[in-house]
Amino acid sequence: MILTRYRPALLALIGLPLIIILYWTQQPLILSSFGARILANQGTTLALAAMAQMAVVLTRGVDLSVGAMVGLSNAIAATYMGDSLTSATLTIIAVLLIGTAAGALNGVIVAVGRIQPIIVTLASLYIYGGLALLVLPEPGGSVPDWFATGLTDSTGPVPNGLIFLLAVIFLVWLPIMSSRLGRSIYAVGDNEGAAYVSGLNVVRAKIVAYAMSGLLAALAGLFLTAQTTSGDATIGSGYTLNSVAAVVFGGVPLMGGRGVVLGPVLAAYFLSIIVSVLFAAGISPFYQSVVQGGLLIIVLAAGSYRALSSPNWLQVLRA
Amino acid sequence: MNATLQGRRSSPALLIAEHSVLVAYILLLLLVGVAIALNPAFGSLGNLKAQLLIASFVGIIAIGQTFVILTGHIDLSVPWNLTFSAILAATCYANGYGIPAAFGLGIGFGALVGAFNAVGVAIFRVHSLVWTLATNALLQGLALLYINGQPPRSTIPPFWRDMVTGDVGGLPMAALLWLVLAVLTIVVLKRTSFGRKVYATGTNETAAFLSGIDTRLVYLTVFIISGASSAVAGLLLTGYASQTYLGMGNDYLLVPIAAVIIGGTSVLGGTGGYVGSIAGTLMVVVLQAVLSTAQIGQAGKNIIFGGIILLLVLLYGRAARVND
Amino acid sequence: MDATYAQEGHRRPLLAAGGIVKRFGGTLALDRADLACFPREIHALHGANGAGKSTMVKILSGIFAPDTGTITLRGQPVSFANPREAASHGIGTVFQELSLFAHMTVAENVMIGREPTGLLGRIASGKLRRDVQILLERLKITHLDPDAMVADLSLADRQLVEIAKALAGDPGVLILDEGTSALAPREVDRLFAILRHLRLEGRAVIFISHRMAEARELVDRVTIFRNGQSVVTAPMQDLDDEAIVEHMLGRRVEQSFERKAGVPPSVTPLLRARGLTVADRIKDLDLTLEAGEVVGLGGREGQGQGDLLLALFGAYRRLGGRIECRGQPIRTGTPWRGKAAGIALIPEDRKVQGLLQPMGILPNLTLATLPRFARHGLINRGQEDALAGNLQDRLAIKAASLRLPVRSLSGGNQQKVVLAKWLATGADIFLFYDPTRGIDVGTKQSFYRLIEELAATGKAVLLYSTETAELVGLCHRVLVMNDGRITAELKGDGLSEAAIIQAGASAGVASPERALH
Amino acid sequence: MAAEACLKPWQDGTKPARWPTKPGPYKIAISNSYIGNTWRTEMVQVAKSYVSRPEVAKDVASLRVASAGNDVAAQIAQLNEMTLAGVDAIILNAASPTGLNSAINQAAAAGILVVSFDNVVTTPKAIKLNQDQYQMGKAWAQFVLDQTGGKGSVLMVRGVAGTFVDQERTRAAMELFKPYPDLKLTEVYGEWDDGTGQKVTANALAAGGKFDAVWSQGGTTGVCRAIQQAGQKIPPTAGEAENGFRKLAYELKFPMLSIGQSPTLSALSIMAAVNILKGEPTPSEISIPLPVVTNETLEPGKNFFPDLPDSLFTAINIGACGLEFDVNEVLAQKV
Repeated sequence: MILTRYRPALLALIGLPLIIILYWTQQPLILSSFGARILANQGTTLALAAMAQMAVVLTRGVDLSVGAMVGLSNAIAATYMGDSLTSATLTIIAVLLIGTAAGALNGVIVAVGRIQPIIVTLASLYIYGGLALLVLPEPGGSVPDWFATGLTDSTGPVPNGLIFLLAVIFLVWLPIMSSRLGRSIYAVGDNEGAAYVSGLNVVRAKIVAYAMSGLLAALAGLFLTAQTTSGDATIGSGYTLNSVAAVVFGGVPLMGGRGVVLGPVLAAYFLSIIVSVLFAAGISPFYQSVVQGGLLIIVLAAGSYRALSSPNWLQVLRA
Repeated sequence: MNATLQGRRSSPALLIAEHSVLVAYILLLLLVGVAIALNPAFGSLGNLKAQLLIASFVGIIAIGQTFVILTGHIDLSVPWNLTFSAILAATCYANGYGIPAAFGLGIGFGALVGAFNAVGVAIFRVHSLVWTLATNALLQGLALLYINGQPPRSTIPPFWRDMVTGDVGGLPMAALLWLVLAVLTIVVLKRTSFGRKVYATGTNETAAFLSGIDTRLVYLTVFIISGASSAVAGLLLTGYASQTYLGMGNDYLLVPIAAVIIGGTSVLGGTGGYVGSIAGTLMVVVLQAVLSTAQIGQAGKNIIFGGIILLLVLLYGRAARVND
Repeated sequence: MDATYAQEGHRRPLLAAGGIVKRFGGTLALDRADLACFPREIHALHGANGAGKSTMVKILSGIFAPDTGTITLRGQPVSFANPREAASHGIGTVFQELSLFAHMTVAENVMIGREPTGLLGRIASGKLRRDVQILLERLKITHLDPDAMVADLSLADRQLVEIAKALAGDPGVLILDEGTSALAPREVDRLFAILRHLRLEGRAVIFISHRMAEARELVDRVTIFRNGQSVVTAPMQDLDDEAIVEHMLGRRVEQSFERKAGVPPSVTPLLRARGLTVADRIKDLDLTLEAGEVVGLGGREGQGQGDLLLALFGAYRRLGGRIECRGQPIRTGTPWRGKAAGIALIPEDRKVQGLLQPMGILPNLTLATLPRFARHGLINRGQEDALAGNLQDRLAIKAASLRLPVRSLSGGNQQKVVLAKWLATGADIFLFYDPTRGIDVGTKQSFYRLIEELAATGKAVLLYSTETAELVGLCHRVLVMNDGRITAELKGDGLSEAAIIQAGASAGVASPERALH
Repeated sequence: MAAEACLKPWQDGTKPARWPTKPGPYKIAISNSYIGNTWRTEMVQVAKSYVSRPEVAKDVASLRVASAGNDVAAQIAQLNEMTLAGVDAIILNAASPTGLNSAINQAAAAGILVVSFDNVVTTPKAIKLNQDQYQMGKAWAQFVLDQTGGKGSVLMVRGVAGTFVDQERTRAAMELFKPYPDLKLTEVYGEWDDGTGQKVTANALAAGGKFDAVWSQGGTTGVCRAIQQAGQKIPPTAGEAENGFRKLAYELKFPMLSIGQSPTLSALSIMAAVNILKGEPTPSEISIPLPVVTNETLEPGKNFFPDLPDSLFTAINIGACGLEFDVNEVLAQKV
């Protein structure tokens, strides 16, 4: 049963080590402490964004505003953190609250307003993106050194980025997802009607999922801020669709109700590392999109062995 | 079962739901009214024609998206499919192919991309949201390689430029083409057995399949239509801008999708139609036009654009029921 | 009859609904309906499809709010804003449409929303598992693995999970809305034992089943709904089956089957399958169907009967063996090839597999015959309307307008739409996958007539049914399947319910896990 | 090479670059943020073309190019990766002016020279090489003032909101326009893109009627075409160095000023990097002269190319630097 649940994540589970080995053959130093830090920092933001996306996908929704929320958090954090411990702490708290509230707002509109998630979050993509520009009209701002190094440096051989990610998984994701509330999020995505007649609070489950998405996007924004030590309102735009790609690649179906967080997290690192491997292998940037897109196509096609192997059409249609 | 679960809807919501297309057109008129009130010049014939011209690009892409979305899918490969098809056609023309051959190749390429998307969706059963996204990335790379890092050829047949922007009977040619394609689309969707199959597939693929409909063929066709309509839009844009250039499709990813959804087509598939998409297209284009010249910062424009889309779907998109 | 029942007069109802009115748009689903059940009572609710039974169940479970009327619990008026509140008042429901989560385990499904939690609200999964294990043992459902995914279970097992889930809430009132339709007789017996036990504990059970016979010995009292009204409430022994049907339908129905003479085998049967092999579901199976013949498939659930129907129709690809129609080999592997060969499938789950629920009745009726009235792809609406109207008359589909969504029809009428769709194709081989499940007596009868008519007009019918009586009554021959093979053929005098059950059981092979993945 | 006339200090008092000298030839890497538009592809091709010159090739052992897909985190990783790979210099076109600073500082600490150009970064550890965006915006604005006399209606086509370049150019223009209350300004965002420029200009024309001058940061070809399509005469236009814009100006003879952000900045950055590594005096912040073209200096085959695509950025030759590229040779570079 455990295996059944983790099987969809298998692709990412195998893919990530493979690509790291490939990287290593091109650049042996990648397995040094410094190299580990590069690897960790490179994918952590996308990993968090992918978790944000996954929270919503579990309810059979999709969140197109993830990137905008990452950008908004980055803009707010870099603008208001300042140098003092107090201002930085207050800003971090504010960013997390704003992210959660922004996500929850999406959730309220989706759950109470009964509007398709894709259009709600498309609209809020513009709104949150606009707010980010309002906060920070041009790139700039700064963060305290301790904040930047604290999140992106290494503790011994272990990259802090990885510790941060694991902390988020173990202190935020897993506790919520292994509570009744988390069960109800999965249940709503699995079969919303059944969830309702089983006495689950469907509206609350959805709002919590979207709020979680906002919180995780804010955490992604904070990590990105530490990494870039500055703010840029438009910085998040790439994370929306990449987070969807990571989620699917990580074995979480867009039909919702299934999936383990490990998959999207590993997939996020995989997708982030490809770019570096291309450089290390000396591949011209003109080929970059071909390789990235092509690889994604191959991986997606390879992951569909079930659709191709089942003799029962009804199962194929369900896959 | 969920259908009955939603039994507590108030009746005004139901009323709006059943007439969502009508509501969309009423809102469109309201929007145009507001635009004219804000700036009387907006109502000038010249401007309305200019807006219609711009709307025809979005509207033609929305044809493909309407088909695809009606089957419950989405096509995110539009931007680079559009760009690549246009570049291909322009290059062929520059290399001495005749206009029919060059344009045919461009549209054929777009259709081929559509077919590739359909393979992923229908055979490999990958969700279109990611498969077409990957296609888009692949096309971007292939486009760069195809032009070998050079600016793409911009030898555009002058007649084409004049035709796209020129008038026939007071209407821009491009808008006329849109009108023809729109009528064709509406007829295909509402009156043909293929249209029926599109709705059936989008409503319940299993039931359609077990009724003897080859749903793979339906997907193939709708994605080919989407690919071809991206290419047609690309060719029109080429005439409009008198050139092809990288990134000419950047604006045409989310806006046509928004147009289709605002027009009342459900992203879950099976309900809606192109009559609504036309209203949606015009609404989005008018909205963008009003905002682009409004003397407020980009931040404000984004917020207002998002807010109005939200308002529109809150008004009548909410009746969309959760279906099993 | 249970002794406890006699005390009824001294107590007030445990759960009572009085004067319930519920309107959906233009239709009146419930019209001042009453239903009351007492502690220590098993109360049957009968009614034809569309009589309002399910609406009443949904009102008692908090899914719908009644327009008017009162619900009282132990004499206190209550109102449920949602199923959560109903559950918290001790009302547990087994729904007709299962309310399960396919991608969760049995244990997770059973305890959904009431999982035992530990530190910081974390679900104690070990305890969850154990609790469910204990519950399943108490219910004597020992063959279910609490860790199995519900998606992998047979329909019968899912119903058992659904029942366990309702019981996990320790309800004072248990409502079963068609909760036994897929269960084998042995499982039904086990369920009845559980219900009797609940009765002993002082609880109430409201029981809806179209299988009247099976419920007779269990039930204390019965309420009958007709057209949204409660027409009679009486002790069970006061009403015989005929009287119940009469109340349900407001008229008498003729009962029911006559013995069929066999159809002699011919040189070129309508359908012949040789060495049919499908993955691990069907193993080297031979089969013939003659024109005018009704052949039944029997045996325990999940022995490949459904897969056989799907494979013949084309819902399986990569088949082994060959299939001939009228002596000509046909290409199989997709439904459109099956359709082209004149094969029709009335699928198991009409809601999901048979019908486009939100779409109109008309497009549903004509979905499989579009090319016939589409010239160059353009649909001729006149011809389409004519065909649909014709079908509606022929099958007596009750609908105010064919433009209405098909989901507005009652279950039986929906099933008729599925059949009509295939009749229109002119198919001559009809495969029925448990067609009368969840259908009321009246509609069942008309379905039997339809099947007999099909045979009389020279069509061949292959029928899989979980109701053994149906097989005996309708079929010329019954093939009993075990583990993907036909292990017995019963016909003539050898055909009886007992023989079918015996043939199914005597194969002795344990049913293999039904693995969908 | 006239390095001194070319690699000018940004302003008086700009410090010279101090960097330990190294013997050549040098391993150089270009870290680019995005490759999906014409300017970027040209920029990469110019760099390759430049290092293939014999006099440059002897100093450059290798040139590797990477692109980060507009993702700051990816570009940080790319810089780190280049640091690991042990190149001698990184030529950087940044996805964010501030976001890469810590990675650059690390590279510098590891002894790698970073020269940032075009979208320059803010850290003092990197050498900065650019054209002065403020001056560019100012020159365009001055042209508009000269042409209109400080009265009338002006269309301002801005770039991508939220970027440093857009802010600088606009700031300069606004400062210049401020004393002229009779100038009626209409701002639109053209995203430095011909199609968007054309669309928003069409909208602006509908809303504002007629313009007496245009101040355009980019997408100028599209801006001119929109005016043309509205049936109006193209007013005096200050714009970028797109080939299409110059072709139109040459053909229609409307007053114009064309200043382009030069794709050659990549080659000049390599030049600066080699100079610094060799120990030749070079400023730490380098201002590249603006390649200005007016109606008088417009010359087919020299600063615009009637036979080449409209979207070509023509400003590849910077006279002061003595760098002359054959545009066809640049374009023929293998990708």
